[in-house]
Amino acid sequence: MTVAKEYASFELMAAAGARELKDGEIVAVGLGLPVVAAFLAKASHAPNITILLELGVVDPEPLEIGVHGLSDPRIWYRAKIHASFVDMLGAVLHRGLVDVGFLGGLEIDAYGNLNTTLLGDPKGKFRRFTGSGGGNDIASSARRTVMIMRHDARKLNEAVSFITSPGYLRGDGERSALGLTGGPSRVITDKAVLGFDPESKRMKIESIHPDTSLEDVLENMNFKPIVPDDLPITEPPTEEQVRLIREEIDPKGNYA
Amino acid sequence: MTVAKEYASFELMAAAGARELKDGEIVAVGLGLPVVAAFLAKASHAPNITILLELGVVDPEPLEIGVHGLSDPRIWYRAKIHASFVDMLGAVLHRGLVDVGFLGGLEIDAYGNLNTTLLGDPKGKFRRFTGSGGGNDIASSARRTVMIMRHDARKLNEAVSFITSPGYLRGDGERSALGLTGGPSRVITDKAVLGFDPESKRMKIESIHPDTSLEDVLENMNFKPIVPDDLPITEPPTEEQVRLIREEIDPKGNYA
Amino acid sequence: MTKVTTLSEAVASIPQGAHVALSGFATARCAMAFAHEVIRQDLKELTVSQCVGAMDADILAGAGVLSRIIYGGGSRGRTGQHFCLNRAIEQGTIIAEEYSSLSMAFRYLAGSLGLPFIPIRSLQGSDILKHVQEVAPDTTGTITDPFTGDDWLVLKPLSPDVAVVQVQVADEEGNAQILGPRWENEEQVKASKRTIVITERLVSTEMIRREPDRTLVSGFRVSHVVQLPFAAHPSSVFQAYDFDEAHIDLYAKASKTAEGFQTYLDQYVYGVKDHWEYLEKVGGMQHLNSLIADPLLGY
Amino acid sequence: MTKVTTLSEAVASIPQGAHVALSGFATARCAMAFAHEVIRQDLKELTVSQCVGAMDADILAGAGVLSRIIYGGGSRGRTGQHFCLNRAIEQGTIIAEEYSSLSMAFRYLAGSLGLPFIPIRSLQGSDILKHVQEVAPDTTGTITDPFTGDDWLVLKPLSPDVAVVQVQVADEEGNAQILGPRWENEEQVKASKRTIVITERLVSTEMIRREPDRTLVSGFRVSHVVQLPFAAHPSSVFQAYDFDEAHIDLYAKASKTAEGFQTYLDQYVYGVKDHWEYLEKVGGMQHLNSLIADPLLGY
Repeated sequence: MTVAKEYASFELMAAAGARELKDGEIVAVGLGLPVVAAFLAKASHAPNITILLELGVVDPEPLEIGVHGLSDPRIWYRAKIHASFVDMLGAVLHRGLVDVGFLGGLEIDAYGNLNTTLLGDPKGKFRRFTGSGGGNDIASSARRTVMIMRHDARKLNEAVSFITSPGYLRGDGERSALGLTGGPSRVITDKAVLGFDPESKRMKIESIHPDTSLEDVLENMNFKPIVPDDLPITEPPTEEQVRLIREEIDPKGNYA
Repeated sequence: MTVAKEYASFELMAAAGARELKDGEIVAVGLGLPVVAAFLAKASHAPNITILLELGVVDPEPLEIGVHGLSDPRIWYRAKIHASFVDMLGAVLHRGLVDVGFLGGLEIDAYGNLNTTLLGDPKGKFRRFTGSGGGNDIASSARRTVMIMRHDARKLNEAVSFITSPGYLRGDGERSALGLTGGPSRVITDKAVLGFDPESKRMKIESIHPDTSLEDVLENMNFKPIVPDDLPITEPPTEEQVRLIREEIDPKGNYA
Repeated sequence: MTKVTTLSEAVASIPQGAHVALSGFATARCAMAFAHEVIRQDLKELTVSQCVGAMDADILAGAGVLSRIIYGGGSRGRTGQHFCLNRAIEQGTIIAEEYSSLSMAFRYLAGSLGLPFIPIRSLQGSDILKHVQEVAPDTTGTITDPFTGDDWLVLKPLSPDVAVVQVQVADEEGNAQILGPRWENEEQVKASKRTIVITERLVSTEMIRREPDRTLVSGFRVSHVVQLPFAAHPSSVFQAYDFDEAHIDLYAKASKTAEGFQTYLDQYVYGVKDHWEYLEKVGGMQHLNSLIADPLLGY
Repeated sequence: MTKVTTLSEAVASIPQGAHVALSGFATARCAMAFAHEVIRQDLKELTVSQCVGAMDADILAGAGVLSRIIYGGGSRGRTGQHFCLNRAIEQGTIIAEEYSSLSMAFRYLAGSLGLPFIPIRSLQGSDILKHVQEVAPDTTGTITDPFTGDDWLVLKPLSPDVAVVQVQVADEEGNAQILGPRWENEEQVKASKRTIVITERLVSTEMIRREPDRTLVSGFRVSHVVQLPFAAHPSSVFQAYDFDEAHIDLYAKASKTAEGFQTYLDQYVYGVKDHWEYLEKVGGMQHLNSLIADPLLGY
């Protein structure tokens, strides 16, 4: 596979996200970049993943991704199943069959707790955002969770202002004490790929993207992640992956 | 309406059963004669009743009733809905929307408890029959229950050998103490129409059929029902009802 | 027994303060014509519920119709937040009883099956649960599983007074089909005390009997059937018409401020007599014709 | 990724002692070809579950394959009792864990949704409950509703090892459609750890994508897909073929006694190599052709 000569930041993020999915897995996909990453995985190394959209869509083959997220009928095209929330989030996710939950986030903390509900504004008040949708359900019941978000100090905090979707809570087994298995496995930003320390459940850097530096990564986080001694560079997308995103998955450039 | 000059016993029973259904009601119908009675009501005075079959059929318009009970596809013909147990017995019955449950029985007792599971045989052992199916569910959750069965002393006992579907249990509010509303309202046999005393919940005779006598009715019961002073004769089927049964509902005479 | 009536009659059947479940999901199958008529009839203090916030709830929130929304969050997708809803919640003019998609779907499911409570793994450890326990303390509880001894969060069933469901096909009795994904609409209808069906097409009961496995809404649950074309505009109806991107953008821009939204209402809701005038105002037949779905694509 | 295989391979995947959910209802969509092969492969100590007893469970009970049946009762309709099942239960050779149709459907539903327990109004006050508490004391319990203080009976979810579902249409991945009423088949499949699909017709995945709202069985739940015509004979498959009344009568008469049933088995199960020979034995193409369903009637 030839590494792409030029690619956009979101294309690298999508490729890094796609890499998290193993062939044959069942993936619950939230709106935004996770959609691009999941279709990219399916079109390349993981043709047998099952893609679930919470409102009741399984394995669509869209001609274009559309602009209105999961509610855009473009993304329902050529699905194998049109069903319901109860079928997707109940009979697959809550039943324990979802291998990977793939979510976008507004704010995340050192233990992978995700906020998509409330952000403090400069006047000291809170501004509301989308809330959970299926995000909380997916983070609670998927075997593991992968998140994609902007690398921005205001959004990477020691503790989030509102836990919409539970990560490891405050670490120390707090998550599993509640009967929640699974938990966050990766956070993909536009500067790095982050994971979680198996013991402390605290976020740790897995790799940093080309054209950035550890300093840059750390400066744009409001907490200190674990930094391993050996810090690889994130593998860039291949030429073929970039072509797939531009020509087949998002030909109208809605996510560009 | 002209009273029919001649009619079979089951035709009178079907007509008496049909009379129990008010137009607009939702009726859960068990297999056997209740099916004939429900279609008779719909074809005559109650065109807007909704007929539910537990396996997932609403308001069929069969050309013939068929021989295999609810599983015979003849009885699914021209239905408005083909769905499931969960839809019928869950989202309609358990949800509290069924006005009348219409059941056949093997053995019944003085308080309307129904047995379709076990009957003692002459050797002192028990013989198994069909068990519940949806019968227990219907008797537990319908607003009222109408039962149709043979008038036979072995089948009309002070207490049944096995309570498959609860009536008023042993009376005295035992049923409602369990959180069960509704309860049996009528038992239609080939000799009489029986109801239940509002206070004691014990079976009482409502009317006796033409060509039988109170003596005959009582001799063929193994318990003593309440006998009111004023004892009307059961209204026979009309000519039109007999024609409907013979020509439209059961043209092949499967229930004759 | 026909239940076919006008939108105006159907809306008039809803009392002030009722709890209405709406069928929209973001920008799909939103009960827009219904919402407009509710605003024109000046209903107040409604509670609205749906799994994921949609344009039908947003316009009702903006017009001051709602006192409470019971939902799982949501947005218009990439065209932005539900500004009216968020503004009303931030300003405290409506109470947001906010769960997640599955919690809502399970609450409707429990209502639809007559279950007294339903256990769920979601919400635990989250601030969603803390918030719900504050604004609606009677809707969550804890139960010890008698089979394992584990503690489980349980949710109270939801039984709205009326479900309003935008469908593609219905007959005069209210037997209706939903084409495409159905999100929580089936459970909403079955959980509600009655249902108002807004349908793009009215068909004979004979057509319903031809494909009985497609009937998701049973006539016996339905009080009113209203046939109106483009009743979800500017949202989409699968196999009928696409969303109207330009009009959604216009709505998105207008609803960013209370003033802008008021202007939108004056023009497209108060400024028209009924849905037919609305359809003229947004571009009439020539424009609407351009939105009609391709039968292969469904949009 | 094709899962298409032979009946023999599919049956060979089931271990002795497994819990198998069967799709039959009385005389409709019974997994007969599957049951015959199970008997030929000499599986033992199986548990079978279904809402309403069907011919597939009866023949397995008669052949000594079962140690337990979990069901809601049932018969063959007006052609009589399930004689083999009743005989085995009366003689104590199999344990009957007997509920009602809805209790079974709710147990599957709870299994399908990952619910730890499900409340139900049925069974209370009945001897069914007393009997179940004896033979399966760990499947029922009592819970106090935290919202009302009322006591509710709760059932344990059911999660069979394998669901075997007889359908009309499936693709090679196992995405499958069920035409006509579905009784509890959808919940059985979703509650089970995996599913074996027996289909009358094998279609391309392209056909599945044309009507995605008809897909009741998702490929990802399926381990084996077996295409065989008349695999439910002598029971019916809606829109494919009618039940074979004469053969059901023959079965009914034979199964009234253990000896008669053994003769039936020798002739129609042990006496044939596979399903193709069985079809020859029961009358071959000429006879089977007469059972093919009229597309308007569905039978």
